Amino acid sequence: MIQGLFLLSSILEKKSISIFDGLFYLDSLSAIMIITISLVGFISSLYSVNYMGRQYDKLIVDRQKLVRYYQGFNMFLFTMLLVPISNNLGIMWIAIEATTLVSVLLIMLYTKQGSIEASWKYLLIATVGLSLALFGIILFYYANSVYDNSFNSIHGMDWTNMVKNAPQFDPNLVKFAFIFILVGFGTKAGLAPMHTWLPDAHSEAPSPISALLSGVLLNCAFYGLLRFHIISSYSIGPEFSNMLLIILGIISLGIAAASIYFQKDVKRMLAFSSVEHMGIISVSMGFGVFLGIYGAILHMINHAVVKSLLFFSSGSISQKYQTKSIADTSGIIKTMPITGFMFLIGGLAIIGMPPFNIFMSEFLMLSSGFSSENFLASGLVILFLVIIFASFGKHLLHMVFGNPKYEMEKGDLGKLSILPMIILVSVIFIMGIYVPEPLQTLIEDASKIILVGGANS
Amino acid sequence: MSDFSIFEYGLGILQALLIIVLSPLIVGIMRKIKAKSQKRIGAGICQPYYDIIKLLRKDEIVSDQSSWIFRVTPWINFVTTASAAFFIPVFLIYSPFGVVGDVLLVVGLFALGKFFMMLAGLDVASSFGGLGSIREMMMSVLVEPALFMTIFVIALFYDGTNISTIVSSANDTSILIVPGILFALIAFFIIMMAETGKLPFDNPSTHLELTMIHESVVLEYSGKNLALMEWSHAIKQMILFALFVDIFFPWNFVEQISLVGISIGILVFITKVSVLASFTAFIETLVAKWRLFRVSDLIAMAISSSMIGVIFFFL
Amino acid sequence: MSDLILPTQIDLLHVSAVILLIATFGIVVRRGFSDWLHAYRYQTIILAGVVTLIAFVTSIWELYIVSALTLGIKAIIIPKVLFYVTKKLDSPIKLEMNPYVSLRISVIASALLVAMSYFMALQLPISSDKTISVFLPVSFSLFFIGLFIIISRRKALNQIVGLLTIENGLFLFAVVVTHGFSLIIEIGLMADILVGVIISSILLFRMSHTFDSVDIKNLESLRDD
Amino acid sequence: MAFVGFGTKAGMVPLHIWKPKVYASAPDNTSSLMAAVMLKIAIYGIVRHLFDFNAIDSSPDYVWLGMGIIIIGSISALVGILYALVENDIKRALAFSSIENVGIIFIGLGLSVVFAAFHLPSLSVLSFIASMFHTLNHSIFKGLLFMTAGSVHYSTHTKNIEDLGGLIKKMPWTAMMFLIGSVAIIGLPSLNGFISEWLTLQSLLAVFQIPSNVLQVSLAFAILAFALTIGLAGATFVRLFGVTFLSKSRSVNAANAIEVPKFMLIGKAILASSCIILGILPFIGMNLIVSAFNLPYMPSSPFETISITNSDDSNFASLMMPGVLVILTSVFVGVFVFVRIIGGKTKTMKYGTWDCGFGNLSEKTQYTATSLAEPIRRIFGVFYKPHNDIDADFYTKKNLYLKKSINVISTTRNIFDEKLYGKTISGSLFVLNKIRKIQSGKVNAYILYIMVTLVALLLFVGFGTHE
Repeated sequence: MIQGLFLLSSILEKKSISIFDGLFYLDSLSAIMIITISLVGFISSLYSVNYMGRQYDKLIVDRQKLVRYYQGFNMFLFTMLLVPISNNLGIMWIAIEATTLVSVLLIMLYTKQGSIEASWKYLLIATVGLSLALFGIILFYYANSVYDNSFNSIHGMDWTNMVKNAPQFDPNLVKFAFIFILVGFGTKAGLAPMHTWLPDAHSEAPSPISALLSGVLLNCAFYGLLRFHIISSYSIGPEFSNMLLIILGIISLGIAAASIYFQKDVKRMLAFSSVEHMGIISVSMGFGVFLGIYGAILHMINHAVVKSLLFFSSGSISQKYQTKSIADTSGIIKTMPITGFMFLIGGLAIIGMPPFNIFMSEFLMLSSGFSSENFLASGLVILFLVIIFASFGKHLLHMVFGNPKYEMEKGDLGKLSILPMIILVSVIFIMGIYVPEPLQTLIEDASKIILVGGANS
Repeated sequence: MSDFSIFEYGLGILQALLIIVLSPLIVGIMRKIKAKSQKRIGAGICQPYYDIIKLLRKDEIVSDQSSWIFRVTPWINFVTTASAAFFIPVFLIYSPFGVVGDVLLVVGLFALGKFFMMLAGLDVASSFGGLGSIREMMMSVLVEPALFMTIFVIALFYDGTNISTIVSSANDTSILIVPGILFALIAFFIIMMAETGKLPFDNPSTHLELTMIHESVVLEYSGKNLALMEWSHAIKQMILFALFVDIFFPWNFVEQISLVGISIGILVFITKVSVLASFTAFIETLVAKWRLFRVSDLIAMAISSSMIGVIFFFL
Repeated sequence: MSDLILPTQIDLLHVSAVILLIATFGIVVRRGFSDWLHAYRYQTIILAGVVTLIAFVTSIWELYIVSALTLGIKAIIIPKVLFYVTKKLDSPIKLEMNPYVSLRISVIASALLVAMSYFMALQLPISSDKTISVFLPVSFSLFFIGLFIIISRRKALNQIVGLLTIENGLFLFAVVVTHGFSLIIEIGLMADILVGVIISSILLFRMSHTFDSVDIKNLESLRDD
Repeated sequence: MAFVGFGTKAGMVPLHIWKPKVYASAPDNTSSLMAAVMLKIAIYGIVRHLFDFNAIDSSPDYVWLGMGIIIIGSISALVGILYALVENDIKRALAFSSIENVGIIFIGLGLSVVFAAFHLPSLSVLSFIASMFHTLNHSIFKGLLFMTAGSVHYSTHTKNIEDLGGLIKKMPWTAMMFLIGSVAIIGLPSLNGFISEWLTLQSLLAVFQIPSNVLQVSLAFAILAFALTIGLAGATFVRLFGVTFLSKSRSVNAANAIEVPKFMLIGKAILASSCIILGILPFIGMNLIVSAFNLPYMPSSPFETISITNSDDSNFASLMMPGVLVILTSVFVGVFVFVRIIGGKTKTMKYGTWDCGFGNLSEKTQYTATSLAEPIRRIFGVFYKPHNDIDADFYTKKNLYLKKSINVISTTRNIFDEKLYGKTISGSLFVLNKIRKIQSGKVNAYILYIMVTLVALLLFVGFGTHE
């Protein structure tokens, strides 16, 4: 049965790429999103087999819940895939809202106190945020409908249509609308100070779901933000939205730095690290030069990969140690050598150590920051990155090395849990040294889509 | 506007006298309606008159702890309230005394009466008087902002705080109520209930110390003084009712001064006030007394209601 | 479009806007669970009426459908679901005892929010149309008061009602600004809300099973300190 | 212009004589300092304003200056009276009430600047007169009140109103003076405080002539603060007068008090009668101000009606105090005759206050000053941070209902004093730790963040584009 559902998920992935008619629109930006979603989705379904199987063996979940898990999992993937391919922004919004609803169901799978709490907060905050986003979307639609004489109700909301008319939009309207969009999608994308649902949801969800939430869902929401960033850049020039993106990005970095420093829970630490990386992406995007945007897109992919690796390994680790506390988890490398090694690699990658992939994209971001003469912003980013580097590194070293608190059986948690991680680690290494040619062109094209938006006006 | 004939001043005095004389009748009507809606028979509607006359003829007892403040208060209270009646249009669209004072003066006169009433409550050295005063004090502190905001709204919409101006411009506007005024109406109604000691705020028909506000202040009064206190309370209520109908339902004022016109005007006025009085009486039978500290919720409602009224004006 | 609207219609629009605002205040001042739901239902019915009114004024026939949909889904089905949930909840006391912000301050704060909404609406460069200029601030107000309800209350049910109020504001906004932008999206939205309400009802059940109450003070264990 | 300084000085003279004495006796430095500094700023503001009276243009600077003055005024009015209300030391209560009145003066002054900035000269002059008239009035009745408080202190040796009471029988004239001062200061009709507060309020009501919606609605809030201040002032002086002079004496000192010597009463009598004269004939005072400041306003006879007209010359509001007096007197005469005719001659007996049949009505059953302030203290609890120390002594440990004695110490905190001592400890870790607390676990707070972010960004952008 599990295999069957897994197959279904792969089919869904394949099928979704082929959907292509008037309502949907694909460019290199969406292609990148789809690649990321498919990759992470595929690997986490692979990992789920082991992870959920174990949960099932330990009687944490019953059969019914298992079925619900896989149904939800596939629905979740489907809704996320719907986001980048829809051209109609209304449908995009509905898809994003649907991801919320589906993922709430997934988070509350365990029906423990913590998961109920997390899902309640997630539902409430994300819905409120997305309502704001819808406000913004409607405002954009209004701006569009005023200037498009031939508009009919369906295509008035098409992104392509809006981009075409964007230069004629009323600048004040665009500014207001963009703020709503920014706060709205920013909530879903985990930009501070609207990120508060994120640590709870990520730490309480089953690990494969955490990986999806962190690696992909945030990207999806950010993708939505990006689409409007492009429209607004066409309309009033990129300076306005760039500035806002930088501000929110830096706040995210600061809050993440503070929270990681004092963190006691592994998964929450990872969640805050997601906030940090969304901040990095946002700042990098906000610098508004080609190199920065290129770096940001690259960073989206890299972060998705690395963070999934970390969530998988930490999932395995917490299954083994029966705790999520950082203080109680030590000496992983002794008890579960391979997983520990993977965790170490993931951790080093996420804090931006060369030669891993995140280093590349962070480096690109910083250099673009200095080249675009955003010295204050770049300085703050470096400051926060150093804090995060130190604190995350401290926690990481404590967990991986050191001695286990009490004796436990050596050994990893089966091949199916190792395999996904190995795939991810190899991706990390490859991306760290060299970005494959087709991907490189894709990213370049995507960056041009975003950048040209600004250059035109 | 400022030149009135002696005749018109006479009419103005007639208006004031009407308010003063009719006020116990309204109290009687309200009591009757309350009694009826509670399936009691109730006293006749003229009972308040009999009460006042009877009390006026009685000897009185004054607390030996009290000072002249206690004895002078009923007079001050009555004089201020009755004077306020001079500024209220009844059947004419204006009051000839409008030049002398505006709605703020009316509020001020009420406050003067209330000030002395609170002092009198404290004067008798009993804990009941203190209790009444303090509650009255709290209520008036809270009502004040709501009242002024409402006046502000009304002044904005109807160009001024001069009552005659307000009423005439209210009369000129269309029948469809302006949204801002709708909010002022809600606020004013709440304030009216609070100021006249109506049910969610105060329960005047009981002598239980937990519930009473106004009654515990006048607890020590008897004879003439009590009659004056009760009467002035009735006048105050009448004035507020009259203001309410003048501002929010300004129809059928006398245009030409003639005997028939005036009598029709008076009749219409009495009907309007009686309808309002019955409405308030019904509301009173419907609600229970609120806990003292929840009263502020209602007043907050009045404040915000009038604030929204202000906002509506500026749009 | 605007030249077709008669003065009395404008008055009607104004008055209906006022009534809608008052209905929204109804949610703010109540304490009981079922009181909120009633207030919400009234508000939604008025909203549907407003939409019909707008449909009548602007003579766009899609809006009649939208209004009917609103009435059906939001004024009948959603309150039904929530009433069912309330009835089934374990906790015997179905009152908001002490919200974070006391009721009287809430009322004043809501009034302030209404003021803010009007300013925001003034700032926005869309007021060519009379219906827009009347209802835009009202929809903002609904939106912000909904947000405020969520912020200030302790009971999960009330937060759902707040969410629904936000949604009503959003809906009014959408209808007013775009005149029913697209039936498909409208229906998608409604479905979203419905699913959202059902999911949150499930959550409410779980909550009341696990914690014996729907007070969100039980939901404060996940934090950083 | 030579009159300017003189006029200001003249208005402030009684204050100059009495204030230092009072402040010297007040132990609390911060409150007196606050009042003194604010008075100085007020004078400075007046003079500065006068020098620029014709030079004010509609540049936003002046609008913001005016608004700033109004905001400071509203806040200090409210804060001052709130602290006066719970204060048990009679002189300190009066000092706090000075803060309130300076606040009211500021409101008028600020309005004047705002109106001038929007080229509304007549309104500007109106609110300026309101403000100056209140300054004059305040100096009169506050002088009166401080003097009577001084008399009370002189004959009872205490300033704590909890130990006073019943003084109206011992010191009738002083009580009378204090009553007049109180009625004047809380702005009740027929005394001078009413006129200046009426004028201030009218100029607040006139804000609809300003061509800016934001300012109009903000000034509506000033009305709210102003009205609350007036209401609270009423409560404050009911409490001060009631507890000090009425009912039974609460201590031996108060019971043995005697009236102060005549020469001490004369000064007060002068001030009290000027309260009454300025109340009935406000034009005397207003003319004084107009001529002192050389204002473009036509003074006329003392019996003139104060009349404010709209932009279209219709009557906005008017006030004729002599007329009010006539009405009051005639009503009094009328009702007196009426009562005599209907009621006839009746007897008045003296008897003890109703004591529920328990007998022995002692001074302890009456309301104390603290308990009089209690409901308001509770309602504005956010502000006072009230704190009750309840110390109960029981007959037996088992039954907690039979109490032998209860000792309640009820305190309020002056949050402004506390706020002055800032938290100086900080370090990067501390800051980080604070930031971390954002994740408080409360979903309400989280949504609040979203709202605040949204509004902050909107403001940020809204103001960025429109100015």
